[in-house]
Amino acid sequence: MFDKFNISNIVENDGVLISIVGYLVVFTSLLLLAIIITYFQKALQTQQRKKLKSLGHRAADSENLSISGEVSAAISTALYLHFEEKHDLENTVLTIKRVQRTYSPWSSKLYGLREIPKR
Amino acid sequence: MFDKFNISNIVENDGVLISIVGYLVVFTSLLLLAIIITYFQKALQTQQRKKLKSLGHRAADSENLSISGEVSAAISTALYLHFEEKHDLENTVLTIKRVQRTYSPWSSKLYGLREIPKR
Amino acid sequence: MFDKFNISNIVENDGVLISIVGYLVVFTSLLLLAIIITYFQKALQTQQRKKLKSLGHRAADSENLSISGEVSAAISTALYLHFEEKHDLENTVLTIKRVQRTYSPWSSKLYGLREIPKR
Amino acid sequence: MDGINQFIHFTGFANLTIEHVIMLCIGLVFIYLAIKKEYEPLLLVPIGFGILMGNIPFVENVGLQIGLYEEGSVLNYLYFGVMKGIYPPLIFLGIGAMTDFSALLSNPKLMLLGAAAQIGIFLTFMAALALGFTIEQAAAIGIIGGADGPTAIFLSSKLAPELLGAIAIAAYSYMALVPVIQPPIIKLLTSKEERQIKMKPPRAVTKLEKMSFPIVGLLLTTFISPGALPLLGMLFFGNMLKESGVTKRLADTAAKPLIDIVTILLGLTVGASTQATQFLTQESILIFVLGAISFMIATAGGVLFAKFMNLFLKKGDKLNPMIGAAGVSAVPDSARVVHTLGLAEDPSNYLLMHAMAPNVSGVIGSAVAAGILMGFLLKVF
Amino acid sequence: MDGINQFIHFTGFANLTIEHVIMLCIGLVFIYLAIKKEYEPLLLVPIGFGILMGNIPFVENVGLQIGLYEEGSVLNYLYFGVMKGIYPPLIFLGIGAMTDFSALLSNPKLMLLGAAAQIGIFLTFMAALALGFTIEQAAAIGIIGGADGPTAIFLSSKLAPELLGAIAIAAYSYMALVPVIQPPIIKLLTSKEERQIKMKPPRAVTKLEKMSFPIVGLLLTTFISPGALPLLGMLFFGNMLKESGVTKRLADTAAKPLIDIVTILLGLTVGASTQATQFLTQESILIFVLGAISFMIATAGGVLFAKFMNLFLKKGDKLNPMIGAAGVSAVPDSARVVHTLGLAEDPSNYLLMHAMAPNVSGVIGSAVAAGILMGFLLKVF
Amino acid sequence: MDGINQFIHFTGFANLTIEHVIMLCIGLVFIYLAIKKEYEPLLLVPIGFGILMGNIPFVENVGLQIGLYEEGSVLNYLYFGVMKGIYPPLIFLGIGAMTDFSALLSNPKLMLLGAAAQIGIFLTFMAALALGFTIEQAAAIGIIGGADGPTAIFLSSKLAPELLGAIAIAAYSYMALVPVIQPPIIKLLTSKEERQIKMKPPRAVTKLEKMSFPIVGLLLTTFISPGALPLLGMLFFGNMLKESGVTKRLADTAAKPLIDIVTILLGLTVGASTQATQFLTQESILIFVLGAISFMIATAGGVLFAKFMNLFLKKGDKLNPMIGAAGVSAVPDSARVVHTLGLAEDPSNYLLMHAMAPNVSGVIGSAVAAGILMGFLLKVF
Ligand code: NA
Ligand code: NA
Ligand code: NA
Repeated sequence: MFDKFNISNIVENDGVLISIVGYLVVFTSLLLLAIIITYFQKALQTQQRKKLKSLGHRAADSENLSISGEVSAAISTALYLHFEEKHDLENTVLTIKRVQRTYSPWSSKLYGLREIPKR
Repeated sequence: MFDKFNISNIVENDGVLISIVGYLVVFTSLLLLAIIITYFQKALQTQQRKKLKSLGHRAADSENLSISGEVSAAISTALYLHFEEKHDLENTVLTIKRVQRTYSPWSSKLYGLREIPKR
Repeated sequence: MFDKFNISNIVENDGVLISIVGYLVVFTSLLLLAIIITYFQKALQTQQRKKLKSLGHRAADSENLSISGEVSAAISTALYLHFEEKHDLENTVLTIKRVQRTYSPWSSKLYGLREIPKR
Repeated sequence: MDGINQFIHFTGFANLTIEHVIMLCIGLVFIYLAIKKEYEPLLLVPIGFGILMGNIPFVENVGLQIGLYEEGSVLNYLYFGVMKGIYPPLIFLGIGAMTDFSALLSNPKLMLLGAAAQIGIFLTFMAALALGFTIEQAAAIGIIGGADGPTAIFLSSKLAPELLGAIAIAAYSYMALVPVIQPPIIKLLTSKEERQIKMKPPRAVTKLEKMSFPIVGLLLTTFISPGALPLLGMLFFGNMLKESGVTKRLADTAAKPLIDIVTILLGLTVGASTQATQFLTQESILIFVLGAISFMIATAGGVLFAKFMNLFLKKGDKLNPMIGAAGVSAVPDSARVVHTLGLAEDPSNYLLMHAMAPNVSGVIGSAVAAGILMGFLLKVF
Repeated sequence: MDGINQFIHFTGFANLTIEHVIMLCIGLVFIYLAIKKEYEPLLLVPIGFGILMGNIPFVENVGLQIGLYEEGSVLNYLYFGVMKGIYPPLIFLGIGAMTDFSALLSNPKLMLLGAAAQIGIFLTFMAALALGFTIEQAAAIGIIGGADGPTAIFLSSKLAPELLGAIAIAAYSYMALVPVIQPPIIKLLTSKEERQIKMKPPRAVTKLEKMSFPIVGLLLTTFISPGALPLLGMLFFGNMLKESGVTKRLADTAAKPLIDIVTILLGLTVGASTQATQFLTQESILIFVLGAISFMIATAGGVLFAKFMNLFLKKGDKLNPMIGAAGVSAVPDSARVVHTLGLAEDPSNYLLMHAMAPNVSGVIGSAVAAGILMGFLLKVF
Repeated sequence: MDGINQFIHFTGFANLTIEHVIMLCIGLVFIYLAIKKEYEPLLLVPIGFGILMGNIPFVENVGLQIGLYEEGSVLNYLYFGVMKGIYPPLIFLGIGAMTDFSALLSNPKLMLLGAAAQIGIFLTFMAALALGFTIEQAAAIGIIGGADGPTAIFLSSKLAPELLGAIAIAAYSYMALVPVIQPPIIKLLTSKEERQIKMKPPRAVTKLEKMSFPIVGLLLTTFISPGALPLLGMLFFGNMLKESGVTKRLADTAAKPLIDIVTILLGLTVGASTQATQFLTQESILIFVLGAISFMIATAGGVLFAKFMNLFLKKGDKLNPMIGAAGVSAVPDSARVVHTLGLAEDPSNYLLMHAMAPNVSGVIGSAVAAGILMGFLLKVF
């Protein structure tokens, strides 16, 4: 079954070239995406800190803008219990309450079908 | 862009004719629909009043068969609050409770798929 | 309309043959299905009884493995009320509570789309 | 004036015929029965409204693309799923996902009643042959006696598409009228004592049995009748999704939005396929007559076979022969008819759970029958 | 090096033109308006994202099967429902299943306002003719003034598929911009006293009236304008499912998963149909200008007709002429605009329920108009 | 007797071969694994049942219209969405609508791990070439290493439709077997200390970042690899619906009924495409072997790259190299495998949130790779 194995098939078909270009491109796109996201976030945080300052807050440090360790631990615990299938707890901890908007005639949104407008 | 504007294009293509006929027909259909609905309602009310009378009620006047002003005001207020996005109130006021019918095996309604029969 | 009725059409078209074979096959398939199910169930019960015994229960008799008469009566009553549209009771009796699993990001199951794994 | 003339020429008023009026009235009757009598409303409302939509008179084949039979019209596109037999298996998928086969599993011998009632299919098939229908048409007409809408539509689309509208309307009409058709026949064929027979409560069914059933059922029935695969494959697939315990999400979708969407489209287009200019023929009327006979024969077949089985059953195990009538399927109406009749005789006799077993096996039975008829008639070589 | 060259040749960067940039910006603006201003987000988000997807530059017609206009691509398959006019009737089905026609039933004479506002359609139709569009194109452009997206898409797909993208985008853009377009016109045409008129509370509507409406509406409107059957048939069918009281299950599905799925696919593909290489033409710009004019004329037509009706109504029955503006449809935005303007004049004047009547009848009006235009222009003989 | 003979000739028993038996057993194994082990049940149940349905033996091509490969059969119509690559983008739409990209946004550098693991695709591609597959087939086989079912099906449908069944089954099988395949490789390549590394809690992500991500992601990835547009466009579109905050209704529908319906149809028909008469070939077996190798290489690639990154990171910022294994995607199973392994080493080390970042970026990575392969191989000129 593997007797047909012939490395020259790869070269003849540009296999190496395609692979190298392909792998590089995959890397490049995700790298660029990562870089853009990082810069975007920095720009946002700078802006946010300015706002907070102008509102009279003490210079907000990066800690304040992130999830604190405790919160993270709580989430992790919840997830742990979740995956361990402690069902009773699971439903308490992770249930996300969704309030479905009712579509009364007045918000039926023919065509527009739009959600209820703010303002 | 508007330099090609030429009113004779309209006449050549029967544009005026089509427009007049078209507009008249739209009017006619909605007018007829309005008339039919009105007569249908009158017939219904006459019948209803007869029934109420025969059941010994005092001659029901049209007021009794319509939404009263107060109810209407209440609805309007609710809607007003609704659109002003007083969210807390909104959910209280406009939520319509739906009791979803359960599809137990016995009402699974193969093919028929029908809802539970009355009687 | 029925003047064209001609019994010889049936014979010419193998109608009798097809009907007899067809009807027999329908019977056979459902009969075989019934037999297989019956044997499968017997095998299962034998196995189950062995298990129960090995766990120290008194020899479980078939009664114990079936719905008891009382339960059945309760179900029937519920169904009766159900079909009689005693709505208040209906909803109490027959509502099946479904706890919908929430799809949090962590159980979003891209591709896999799988439910939360046990273990 | 020319424009006005042309406009008038195109209106429904200018193209109205007496046939249109008849069909519009039939559509209104369907809607009335659905709302007022609650006969199969989930099907009769779409079909009834479809009949209205299909019988708005218009000038055909001038490119307006309105009618169901005009290529390029919306109704024509939606009808595709009927014509090609795609909708019925999807409906069976949803039905499988909402059906609990416990009743049948707890007392397998009742499945024979579901087989017995299929006699209606074959006798009607022969009657239709005698009346001069082609053999393919006769088979499609016979299947009305299976009392399963999707099966009837599926077989007609394959064997006799020209009769599809009439067969579908007949099948659904009689399924809706089961509470009217069955009781007199049942009473005629049973004694008061028989109707009062109480049956043993069904035993509990384990999860493993319920999980295995769709697999065993699929393999056995489609090995015997491969032509039934599109219908029974989907029915058992839906049931597998329901009973596996790990695919609830998919079963829910199959049993609600999917089947609802297909039901809406199927009902509407089957209704609209009754366009007066093509529908009101002697053939259609014959089909209606044969359909009625078919339902009656099926009912009788089920009841009589139950009485026949009683000859071999010992005292405490005897069947209440009325449950044989549920073997026609028309789920769950005929089971409910039996239940109601049982209560009329003895208010403490709850037959519903027992009647559900022949009821759902009747579905399997007529799908197997459809598969066999296809095997005999779709042969190319 | 060859491989890298080829790869670069295929990237979006290598194929980017200034037209792509313009269209991408328009897509971003749509998304911005949808999220920030909440203008019709359920349509502008899919359309906006569709514009982005449709304007990723690529090498066309080399078999990549990416673009909406390339046969075999996914977008092309999904666009089928737009091109063949299948999605709009399905959206009308859902809309029918969520619309309560009570407001209209309780005061039928307000339906005339919904008719009056359709003047925008016909005046724009003539203007487009004068500007050199073919008569079919002119009709499709005129229907923008109907302020109903599905109706506009449906008519364009039948009469002028080459303009479909531009017409759809124009229609939805202006529907989203109703809160910007209408107020100045309304204020211009009404006096302060008129804007303060309070109207009698609407009377209650019985279940039977609501159930009969879809049937009466279907028969009357499609007898007059059979070409409107695909749209109005589905609208009234959806409403029948809602009001029958026995098909709640089907109505729920039509009003939620079905309409949502169709809305997603329609919005996305209509957006993606604006591929820069085909979209940015002088014609598209003309269509946008005509569309804006059309909306303004329609608004004025509704308001002026309300004032005209007031001449014949006795004192206590006078209409607040602002509700005429709701006759353009663009449901429910224009009704809400009227309501807001009413509150601005008198915080105790709730016009919403009154405005809903012309609002929903405007939908019927423009569908009838579309049917008539099809009747005139789709003639083959 | 003739009729009985013909009937017997048509049964599954008469047409059964050993290949059918093998395939039926494989189907049963899939269902068993799904139910008992809960390996990807939402896919393995439909695929497993599909395998059963596709391997009911019947007489082919006599007009019965049963088999998936027979024109006009229901399975054939439903398979259309697989063959034309329509289902996978719709699944990506639903996935986008249920995916929260926060983990990735809070630590963008982890995206590189999702890129690194794609090495499996390209090495397998070369191996398949060496084994004599055509270049298009080799690319389709390589993509199995992307560990994304829809991507694999999409690329196969475009490049090597003749291998679609085998590739799809292989991809889903190994995705289901991730908890079996990955742990030994991860343990082999990491030291105990490395496996105990704790990572900093991720930082919070703002709504604006989440909203912008689908737009930025779409533009960047599809500008680089336009061939990925059908997949990534839909993925980001779904995510836009979710994160916009104003289209919850549409996101809900995309994430529930729409994706469920497509999953049911895709799983069933992919399973049924393994019809024994066409499936059991040496090629299929080779594909399975290559697929397994591909998964292992991808896992190793991710882990080793994480160790490589650690060389450049300062002490407190070091990665736990196990999360590199999650870069293969197979979301969310491989992330969960990593999490479980982490807990085994240190019960207070919660790696799940960290592993989700490479996990979802692996999805993007393999879609980009698919787009590039299409760009290279679908060239017509
Ligand atoms: Na049946
Ligand atoms: Na309108
Ligand atoms: Na991947």
